[in-house]
Amino acid sequence: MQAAILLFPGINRERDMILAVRQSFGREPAIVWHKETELPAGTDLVILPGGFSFGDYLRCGAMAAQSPIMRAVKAHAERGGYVLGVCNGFQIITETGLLPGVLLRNAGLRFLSMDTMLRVERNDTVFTAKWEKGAEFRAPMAHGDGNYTADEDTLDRLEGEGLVAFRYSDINRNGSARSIAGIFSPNLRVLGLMPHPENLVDPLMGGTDGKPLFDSLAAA
Amino acid sequence: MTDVNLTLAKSFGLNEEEWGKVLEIMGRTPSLTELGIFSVMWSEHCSYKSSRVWLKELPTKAPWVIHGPGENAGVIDIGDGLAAIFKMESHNHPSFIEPYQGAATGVGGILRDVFTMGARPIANLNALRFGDPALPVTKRVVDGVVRGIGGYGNCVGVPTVGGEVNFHPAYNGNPLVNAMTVGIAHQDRIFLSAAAGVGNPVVYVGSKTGRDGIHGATMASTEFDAASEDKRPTVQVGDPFTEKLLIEACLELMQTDAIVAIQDMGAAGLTSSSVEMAGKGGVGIELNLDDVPQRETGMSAYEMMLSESQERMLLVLKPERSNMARAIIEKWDLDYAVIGHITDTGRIVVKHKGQTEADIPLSPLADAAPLYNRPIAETLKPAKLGPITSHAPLDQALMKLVGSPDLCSRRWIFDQYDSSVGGQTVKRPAQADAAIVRLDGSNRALAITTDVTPRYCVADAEVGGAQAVAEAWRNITATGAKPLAITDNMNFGNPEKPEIMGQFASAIKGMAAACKALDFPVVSGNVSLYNETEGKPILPTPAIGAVGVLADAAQAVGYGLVSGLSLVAVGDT
Amino acid sequence: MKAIVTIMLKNGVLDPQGKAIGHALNNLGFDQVGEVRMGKVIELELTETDAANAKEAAEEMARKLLANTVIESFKVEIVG
Amino acid sequence: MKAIVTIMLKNGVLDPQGKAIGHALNNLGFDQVGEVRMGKVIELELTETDAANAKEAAEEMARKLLANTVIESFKVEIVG
Ligand SMILES: Nc1ncnc2c1ncn2[C@@H]1O[C@H](COP(=O)(O)OP(=O)(O)O)[C@@H](O)[C@H]1O
Repeated sequence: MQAAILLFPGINRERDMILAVRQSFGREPAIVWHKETELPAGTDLVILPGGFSFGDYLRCGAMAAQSPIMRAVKAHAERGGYVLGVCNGFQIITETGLLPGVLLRNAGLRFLSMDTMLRVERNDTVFTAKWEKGAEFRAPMAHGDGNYTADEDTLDRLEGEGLVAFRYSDINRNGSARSIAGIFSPNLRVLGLMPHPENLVDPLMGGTDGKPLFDSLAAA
Repeated sequence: MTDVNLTLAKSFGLNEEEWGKVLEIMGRTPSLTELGIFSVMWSEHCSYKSSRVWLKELPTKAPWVIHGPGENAGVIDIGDGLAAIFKMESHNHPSFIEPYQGAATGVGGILRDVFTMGARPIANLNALRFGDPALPVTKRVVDGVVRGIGGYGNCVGVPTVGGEVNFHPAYNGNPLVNAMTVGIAHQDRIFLSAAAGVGNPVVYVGSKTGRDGIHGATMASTEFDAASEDKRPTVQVGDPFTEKLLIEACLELMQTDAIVAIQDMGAAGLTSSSVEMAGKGGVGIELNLDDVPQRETGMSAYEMMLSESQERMLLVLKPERSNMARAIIEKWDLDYAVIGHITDTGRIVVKHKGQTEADIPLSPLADAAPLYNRPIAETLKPAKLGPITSHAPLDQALMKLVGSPDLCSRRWIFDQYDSSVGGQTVKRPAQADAAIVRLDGSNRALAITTDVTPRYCVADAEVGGAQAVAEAWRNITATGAKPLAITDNMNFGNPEKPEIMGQFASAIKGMAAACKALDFPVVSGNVSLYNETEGKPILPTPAIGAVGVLADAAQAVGYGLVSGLSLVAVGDT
Repeated sequence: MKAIVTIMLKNGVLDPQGKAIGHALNNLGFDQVGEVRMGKVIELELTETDAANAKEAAEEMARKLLANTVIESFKVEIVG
Repeated sequence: MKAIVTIMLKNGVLDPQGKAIGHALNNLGFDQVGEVRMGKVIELELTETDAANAKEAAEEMARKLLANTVIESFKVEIVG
């Protein structure tokens, strides 16, 4: 699996993501500047890391979604390529329309930096194969706008088609609809989620709960 | 045209004697811009005129100290060819006027002090003091400060890994916001501020200049009164997104050999950065303000020289590398402008619209800066505590302690700070006595803490000063790390009052003794005086920020108890 | 010309900020306050001199970037 | 009655959001865009039936809570 990590101005978890990818994939990801118009040849997986692209000054992810590289990412997704968006990456993907819904301000209006528990809703995807279905794992959150919202029809469809990837299983701190923490595209090849599995891939940093995500991708 | 005279000088914060010195140096009546330059350079904030005689007593040397006080931040050797660069700085007054922006820009300022030297910031900490928690104003200030620190730090992507917070009515109208940044650089790529090379371009990088916080540096040097709440000086608004771009752009530029000297524009922005760079290099500097990127129209030379607009840097570049430098800066969507050049005149010359607005010899501006050996008086020590009369049952007493504002959980605060970004945080808040952050690509880690207990300093400033250093040392040691050096932030009242100066001098004495005994030098620091409201001072608060190193991050010890272990007490109780 | 783009959450979309402000106002003793909604206003200086063109351009900006039409509605006003 | 409170940063105060939005619009090819300022708009449903009273109340709310008068200015409009 050849990964490319996108770099938008204001992104700040790219180094965390590089560490996680390097460890599981055994090779370096490509780093792609937002003004590029094409992905490196041979890219299987595009990763949009967390941070504050363009300061999140208008709406989280809104300005990054208009970056030149995002046209290439859309084309990549349409070709059936893999896309992973974490935190701000998830927000960018929803702003682009690759995944439905939006991430609103946390219900409590405060930034939330703490560990949360996530439940794996299905394990028959390239992103989740290394987990048991229904497994619960710990993942750090660090966001001010993680309140997943979509209209009822969209939510019903996501549930009905099995496109909910992860749910908050302990406390739904940010107020997300139906405790949704992450969702798949209908072809199960695009995943967006708010918490940061990439920050728990090393026992030294508190555990390896997030590593199965990267191991799953590496094995795909 | 404003008349430049003693009255104006006084309103700029200079006293009669200082005004006399200005006339003597200039040999004529200075222009408004020149007076502005003198007033900020000679403000307490920039000149340390009340504190310098005492700060000299602090030990600043050790074999592992690479740069002690005098640079933008302290630099120590942490092994493997790496250096830790760190400093603490206050943003107390602005944080009372506008808590969110005051605290946010405080974080931004200290980050610039560290990355300007070539370090990637890897950790932020803070030391906070607030008033009585029952007061509505305290709630407003706590809320704004915490959101401001988080808002800025989270956005720039530097983890906030620790800090401390206390409450006391003495801080009701004068909270303390001390922010600390630690960064990592290669020892052979450390950047200093001394300008050199006659003819080299002086380059402005970052955000545009507006009329922000004009005279903020002098504001930080005069006492607060009820009226200042209404005066509402132009508050600076932080732009963490631009700061993030500035960090990445500067670090990228630092990979090349384009930079001769670099300095952030902190308090008194263009004035202090240009005067300090040229002064340290023993050269001269000429600026043409027409070329300064401006956010507002019709700005005067005076306004541009004193503006405190945030997220700006001043660089001296090698001329043959300036095109490449421009390309890097512009790639990050930042303003880049050549606004002057280095000269051999030993003077700062400021031109604007064809006029010479300032022409001042640099060395007297620095050397003749006022230095006060202010009278000191012994502080009245509070009465000894009487015998304990209440004999509440132990469990109740414990509940009371655990529930008190000074001891209760700090989770509400640090849960709003991103402490894991960067992927190197081994011990987050509430996991160990000091935060532990690993160095990317190495097994090494830094242990970092901030400490001070002001009520000890009220009781005895010397013991309190020593205790703060010792506590920081113990917190580092308790994680298994070797304590290396400290930065400090001396927060005190009005130094013109002998008893305040007495507290200051005693605290320094105590700190110096502890630093010497522990081989724990001071490599950087900041002094914040005039922390008073209506004549009432804050508690003496010499905040200490300490850094230690662990050769193997995996050896870090936390304080989570695991069942089956034995508890051992060491030392006399 | 100046365009003022006002962006509000669509009806039915939960507005946590508006709700919090409403609460805070009630707590301050402003009992007359019912529902509160919070939105954004963006003022754009445009070189365009024709009001109709300016409006059209600002509307396009709103659709493309300024508003997320999944949850937000916007209106454009031209002044000056 | 409904009060609409519009809150903008005072003149001269840096507006990082406006700046970034302006940049983004220029990058999207909207060359006609000059300065951009971003503010907040808060819609309050009031039980008050007298327009003058409603305005006064909303202004007090703005001063006390809605606007940060150190850096922001506000204006109140009564509709409906
Ligand atoms: N203002 C703050 N910002 C970030 N972390 C804080 C702050 N205040 C306290 N903490 C963290 O909370 C934890 C408990 O703090 P404190 O009660 O001062 O304990 P200790 O005396 O063990 O340092 C520590 O890990 C500390 O770093």
